[in-house]
Amino acid sequence: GNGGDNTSETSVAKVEAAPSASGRDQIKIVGSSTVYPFATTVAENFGRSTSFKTPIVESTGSGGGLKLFCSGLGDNYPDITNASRRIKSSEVELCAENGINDIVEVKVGYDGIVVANSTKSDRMELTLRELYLALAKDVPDGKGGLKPNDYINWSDINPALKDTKIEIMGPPPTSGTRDAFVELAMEGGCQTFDWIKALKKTDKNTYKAICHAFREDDGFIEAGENDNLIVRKLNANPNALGIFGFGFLDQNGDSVQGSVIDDTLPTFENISDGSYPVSRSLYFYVKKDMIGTVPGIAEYLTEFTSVRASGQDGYLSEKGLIPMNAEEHAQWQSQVRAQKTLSLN
Amino acid sequence: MIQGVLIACSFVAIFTTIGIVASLAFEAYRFFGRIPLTDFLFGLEWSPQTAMRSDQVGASGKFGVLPLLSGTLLISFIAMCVATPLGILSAVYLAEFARPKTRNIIKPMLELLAGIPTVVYGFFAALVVAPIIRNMGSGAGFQISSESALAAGLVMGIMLVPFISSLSDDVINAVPQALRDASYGMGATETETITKVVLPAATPGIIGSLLLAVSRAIGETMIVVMAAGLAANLTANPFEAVTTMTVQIVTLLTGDQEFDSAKTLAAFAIALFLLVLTLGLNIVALRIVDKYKQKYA
Amino acid sequence: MEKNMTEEKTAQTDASTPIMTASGVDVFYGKKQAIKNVSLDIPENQITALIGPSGCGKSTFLRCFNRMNDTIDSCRVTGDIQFAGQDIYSSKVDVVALRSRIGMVFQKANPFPKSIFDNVAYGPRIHGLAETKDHLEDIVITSLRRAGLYDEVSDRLNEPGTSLSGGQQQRLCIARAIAVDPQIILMDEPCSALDPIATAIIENLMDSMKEKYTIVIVTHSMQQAARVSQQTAFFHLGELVESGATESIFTNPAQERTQNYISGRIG
Amino acid sequence: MEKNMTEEKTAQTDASTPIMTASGVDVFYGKKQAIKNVSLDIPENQITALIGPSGCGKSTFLRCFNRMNDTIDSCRVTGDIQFAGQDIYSSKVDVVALRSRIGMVFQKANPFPKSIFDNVAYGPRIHGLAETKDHLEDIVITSLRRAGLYDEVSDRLNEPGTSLSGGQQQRLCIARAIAVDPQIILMDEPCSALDPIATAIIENLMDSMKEKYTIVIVTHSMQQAARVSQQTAFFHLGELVESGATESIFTNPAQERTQNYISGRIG
Amino acid sequence: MPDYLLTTSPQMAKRHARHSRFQWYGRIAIGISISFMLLMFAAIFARGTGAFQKTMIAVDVEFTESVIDPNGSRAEMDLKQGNYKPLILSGLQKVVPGVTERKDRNNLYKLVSGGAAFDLGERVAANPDMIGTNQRVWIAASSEVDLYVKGKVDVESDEAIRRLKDQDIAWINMLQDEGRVKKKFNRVFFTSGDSRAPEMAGILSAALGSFFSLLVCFLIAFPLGILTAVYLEEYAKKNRLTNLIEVNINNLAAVPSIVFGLLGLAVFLNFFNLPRSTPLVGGMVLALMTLPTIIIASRSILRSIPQSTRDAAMGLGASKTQTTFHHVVPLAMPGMLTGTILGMARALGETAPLLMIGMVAFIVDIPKGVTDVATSLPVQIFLWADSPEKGFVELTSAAIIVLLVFLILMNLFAVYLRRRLERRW
Ligand SMILES: Nc1ncnc2c1ncn2[C@@H]1O[C@H](COP(=O)(O)OP(=O)(O)OP(=O)(O)O)[C@@H](O)[C@H]1O
Ligand SMILES: Nc1ncnc2c1ncn2[C@@H]1O[C@H](COP(=O)(O)OP(=O)(O)OP(=O)(O)O)[C@@H](O)[C@H]1O
Ligand SMILES: [Mg+2]
Ligand SMILES: [Mg+2]
Ligand SMILES: O=P([O-])([O-])[O-]
Repeated sequence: GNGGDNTSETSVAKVEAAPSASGRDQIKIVGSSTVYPFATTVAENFGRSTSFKTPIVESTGSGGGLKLFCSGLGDNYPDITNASRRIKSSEVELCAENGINDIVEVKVGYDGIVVANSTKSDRMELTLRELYLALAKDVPDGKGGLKPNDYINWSDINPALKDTKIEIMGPPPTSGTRDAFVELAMEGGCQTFDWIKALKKTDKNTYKAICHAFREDDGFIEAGENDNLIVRKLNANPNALGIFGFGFLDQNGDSVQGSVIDDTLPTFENISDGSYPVSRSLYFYVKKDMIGTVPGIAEYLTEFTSVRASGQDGYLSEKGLIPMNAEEHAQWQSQVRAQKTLSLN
Repeated sequence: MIQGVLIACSFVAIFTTIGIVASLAFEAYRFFGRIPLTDFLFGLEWSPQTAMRSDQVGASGKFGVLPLLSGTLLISFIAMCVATPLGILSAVYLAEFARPKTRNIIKPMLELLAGIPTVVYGFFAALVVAPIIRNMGSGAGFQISSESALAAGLVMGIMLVPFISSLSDDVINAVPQALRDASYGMGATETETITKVVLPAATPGIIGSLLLAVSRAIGETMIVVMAAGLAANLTANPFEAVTTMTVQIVTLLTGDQEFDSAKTLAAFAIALFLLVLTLGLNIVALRIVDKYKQKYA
Repeated sequence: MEKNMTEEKTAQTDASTPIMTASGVDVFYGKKQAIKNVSLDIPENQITALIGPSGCGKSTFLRCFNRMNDTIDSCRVTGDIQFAGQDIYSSKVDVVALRSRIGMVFQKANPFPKSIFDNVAYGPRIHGLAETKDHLEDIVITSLRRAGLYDEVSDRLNEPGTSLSGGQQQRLCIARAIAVDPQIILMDEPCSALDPIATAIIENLMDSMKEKYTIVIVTHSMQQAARVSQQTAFFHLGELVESGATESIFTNPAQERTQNYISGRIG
Repeated sequence: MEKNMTEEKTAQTDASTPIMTASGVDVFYGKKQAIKNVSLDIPENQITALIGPSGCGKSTFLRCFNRMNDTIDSCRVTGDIQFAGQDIYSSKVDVVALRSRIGMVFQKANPFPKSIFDNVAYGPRIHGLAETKDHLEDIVITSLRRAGLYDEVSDRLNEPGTSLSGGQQQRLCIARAIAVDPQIILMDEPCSALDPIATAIIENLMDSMKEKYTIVIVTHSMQQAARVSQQTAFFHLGELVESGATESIFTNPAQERTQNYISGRIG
Repeated sequence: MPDYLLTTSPQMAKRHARHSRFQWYGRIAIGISISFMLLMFAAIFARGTGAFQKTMIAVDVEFTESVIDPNGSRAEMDLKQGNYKPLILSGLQKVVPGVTERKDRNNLYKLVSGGAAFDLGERVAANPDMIGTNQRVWIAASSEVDLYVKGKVDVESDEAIRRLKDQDIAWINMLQDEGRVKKKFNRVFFTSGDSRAPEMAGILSAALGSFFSLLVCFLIAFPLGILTAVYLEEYAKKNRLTNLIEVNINNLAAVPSIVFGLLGLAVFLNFFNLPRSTPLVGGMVLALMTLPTIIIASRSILRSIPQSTRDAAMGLGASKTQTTFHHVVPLAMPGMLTGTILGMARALGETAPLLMIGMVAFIVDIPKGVTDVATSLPVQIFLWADSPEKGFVELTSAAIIVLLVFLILMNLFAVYLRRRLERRW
């Protein structure tokens, strides 16, 4: 079981049970739901074209995945975790505490976070500020203070917007998408208020509390680590908006559409060239110690970083991944081949 | 010797119960170490997604079970509104009116209905019933969320029909023939016999079977996971989306399972609550049915 | 016990005109024939006893008279049973109405799980016999009185009928049957579950009831048949072996089988 | 039917030595006492009939003799029952061995759903009575012959026992009981589910069996008791009212209750 | 004839009318339930039967050695991993001329399944003589093409929101005109595991997962269940302990199934450290869940065995154990099996507890034993039902059909056993 053992404090003591003579011959992958479709596709191809077993991929969210990943070394813990944001230093510390010192970082490509709704209703055109006002727990009251978010309808924020209820489905805190969205979109909107922006330097904690907290009424619904579910629920409820990665939008272009944010549509091109404001990088992390213990990890890395997978016209781009340019791709490929370990600077 | 083996076997049932209670209680205990019991039982808000890391701002972590309970009860109520009349009338028809031939066709069909996995009901609810209801609603000028309690409740109601009908069928059959004979002997029509003699005599048993059905509705998972929503609304409006206890257990525990956060432990607390609720209902129901059976033993 | 009957040895007693006549009745349960070509007249205001060994078809035959056999799916009745000049098995006859004219009392007392009052009021209510509440109360009280039960229960009409003793329950069932004002009352071993004292009470009650009603009773006790009935019919293996005045059947049976039964050699 | 007994009016018949003696037997079902202080001797190679109204405790008493009551949880037996000089309720007695000495035949024929052969062979098999296959076959055939069934079934020993007629099934059960070579055979209303012809066959069979076995029979038919038994014991409400030679009990009972029962006034 | 006896009397007419009205309520109630079921079946069949066929495209492929096996090793792995994409693409380009732009080439290649190249690799590895030849091979079309060919794409809708663009449709039509598109039996659906691509996904690994889970469930629940039933019915004296066991069993039967999942998670996975996501744990959880059902059914069967059978054996001097195991249990066996099969049928459809013990992962490989990671049929249905790709709707329905067929077979088997049992008595 990979759940109960990591009951906090005691887990440190369990490390020595580590790599051992591995009984496991199947790679275990957890982590980001955004990276999940790409990881499963690579896993499937990897399983089909090699004699190794197909890796098991579970979608737990980036944060949840990293937590599991860093809980220990050995058969009972995942070998690889996907993340839709970069690993945090706090997580690297947790890993180190549990004896995981050598982590190989692999960059997968780029992704934009979209705010989408059903094609059955009109495409929304929003600014980061409007998004922030729709989602935040407390909003500026216009008098230099804060008030609890009382915007019910979109038109309450901006009369030009439609007159329907604000209903946004998004990922929970275990999600990298959530972290990235907070940093890019929420902070972006938040900083359009000068006095809040000023707080960033003077009172970082207050600044965070203002910019990072989501409302907790039914304006924002945490949908669990399941982007498919959000897409399906958007189909069911044309008034709702959903927050998820571009890959899912790309796959479901016939049923959902991405909103225009700050006058930019979330398209392949706009995300590649960085003009879409809410875009980030996707990664996965590998335990170096497990390479060679669990058969196939090195080969899986090779497959993932190959041009035919994550390259410019690789099969992952069909799944909605926004690939790195050839130069960056080649650089990551050689870095991974050398099993260069991560060091956050 | 053999008896020893047999006793050991029958103890598995007890161990299972102990296992269930202990595992739920243990994790729930840890949960209540973080969240006061009163906050859980009487809290009006449910927003369990707390921050994972210190450098993160998550939800404030409100663990009030009432919105989940109200959602569960709302859906169960809708289901029972569908299932009770359908189930009892079906049972009466099968027990009293249907010719053996008809009975031999209908009974297996109802049994089939009972044998359909709930994941199939859930799929049907989400794919077919919910859109129909939403369309009908917007046709009539209503705002119906497509994850309205209505769709899940309706489908769950149908699922419960064979359950109620077969239990009620037993109960109605247990009413002694002598009472029917007495009524027919007085010149009562079949309907008069049923409504004035058989059903009143069977009432306690039928109530018992309805309670059993309620307990099943409350514990039903797949239909609501697939067709009900995630929004923890404290509402009695069947057109709104609600969430249920079982949905939240699944949402909290699939995929990510970090056992040291209140969020994960909350699932066990909900499950304990659910267990107490369904067992309570079940015990009351079995008492009623037992008493009823004794009456006509 | 008064016995007013002719001294004939023939099959039919004709002390009074028959209120019901069965001729050539056959009853089948599925393929199995339970009653074979039975003809019998039921004289008005008398008690007719049906006797015979277990399984000979007494109950089955009795239940033909108010078509209670209709409630058994596999049961099929042929032949002719006349009541008030009408074949009761004709499609024109309403079973429900028929049964209100021909009441029935069963072996095991079967009061409804309702109050004593509601038990007796059940029939009048469904048949709409009482216009007012007072009228209904009247009917209930008269019926209980006729069944010899009123004095014992007058102060607890609202208690459940099932709380009474066995003999009282059986009288309650008789009162319930009387309440719809029937002409004939069929009784299927009404005393077999009762103790001797309760039995005696009911036997006396029957005796007094025959002034107003015609009674047909099935009994497994020859002694009871001898005590209460004026006419007796002896059944064996689904056949009516012999019928006639009770006294003559028991003292001077025409058939050897009857003799054997009475003397305990068969059954 | 030969009847060889003394002409005593006292409680015990002593034509032959008793093979079993019950003294001061009480039986309780939970708190309810079903048998009250009953003492009775069972004479060897005779037929003893237990009679009495339904529920008086005949079966309960009969089942004390081979401790079949042990199978009922709530049942508790006190008092003394001697068989072959040994209290059968002593803890030293092996119930299994006891039952192989004291066989039992029940009211409803209860053949196992196995072949006729296996039905009869079951007892010898579990008790290890036959060394070889031939020996087993021998036992089966002798038993069937003694039960007067062999001629009717010799060509279909492999057919299921349940395919026989009621009377044949009952004889099969007798053969099965005989096969373990018991000394006493207890029969609980063995004919009550049979037609008169099958009854007659079994009654004759019992008569011939008493040469070799001691038989105790419960019957609800006084006529049957009179026909087959040499000793009769009359039970009422759990008490042994009277016991003695069959002839004297039926012609000249000592107790009024017996008289009332025989003449049909009670029961 | 007094007229009150006649059916025509007005008061009687009213009462009879009430009666027939009441009868109609019953018929309507049954009608509603059953028509709902039929509607459900119809909806699922209408959506699902399509999945039993899938669209194939005929492509003329040059099996060029230099592309497939540049080192000429003919090693199986090399052949499997060869780069077949350009071969398929150039085959397609021969039919659809004028596709030269890189973007167009990519779009053209998207007509065939992403798995087609692997499929070819397997074919070549199995038959290396193909190398160097030019052959017409049928390869799987992509899910979008499949849906289009099956008429499930609304070509009237706005091109922008369609996954299949007008150009793609023109290409498919060209292929169709040449007779290069046909539907054939979807073997993959029955012979492979899950896949990200609807056209490559199958139910075999889920079905085997279900099979292994049920096997474990049966091996645990059947003996435990019937022995418990035998103990309670045949041996146990009425006392506090047996009473407790009884109450326990009756209540366990009413515990929501998801709670059993939590039990499995907390006890089997976290406490005993049994392998996560495996049929072993799934089967154990299902066994605990079905146990009460089996016990209750078996007890009622044992109760229905006539006491006379026990009396007969006891009367012959058979011991309790001999009586029970020679006579009672064999007689009850068909009935107990019936109860067990019905319990197992319920277990087969059970989803929620399996979600709790991790049998929800993405699993492609076919499990070979009870300790291999697996899902189960209903969980696969749940996973596919949650997948937004249109192609999975069809697959979900088809998987439901398969599941229902299994369930009906199990129920029929139980009915058959029950019939045999009835004949006996
Ligand atoms: N519902 C039924 N279905 C089939 N056969 C039946 C049914 N009721 C009675 N019989 C059979 O019809 C025959 C006559 O039964 P009936 O009940 O009329 O006998 P009875 O004389 O009243 O006997 P008893 O004194 O035991 O009440 C019997 O052989 C009985 O088995
Ligand atoms: N298993 C039991 N548990 C409780 N009470 C019982 C049990 N068996 C019999 N009795 C009661 O014990 C008394 C004697 O019963 P028993 O069966 O011995 O009577 P019987 O004379 O054989 O009657 P019948 O002629 O009806 O067979 C009855 O009052 C009966 O209700
Ligand atoms: Mg009768
Ligand atoms: Mg008895
Ligand atoms: O599942 P995430 O990609 O949002 O971490």
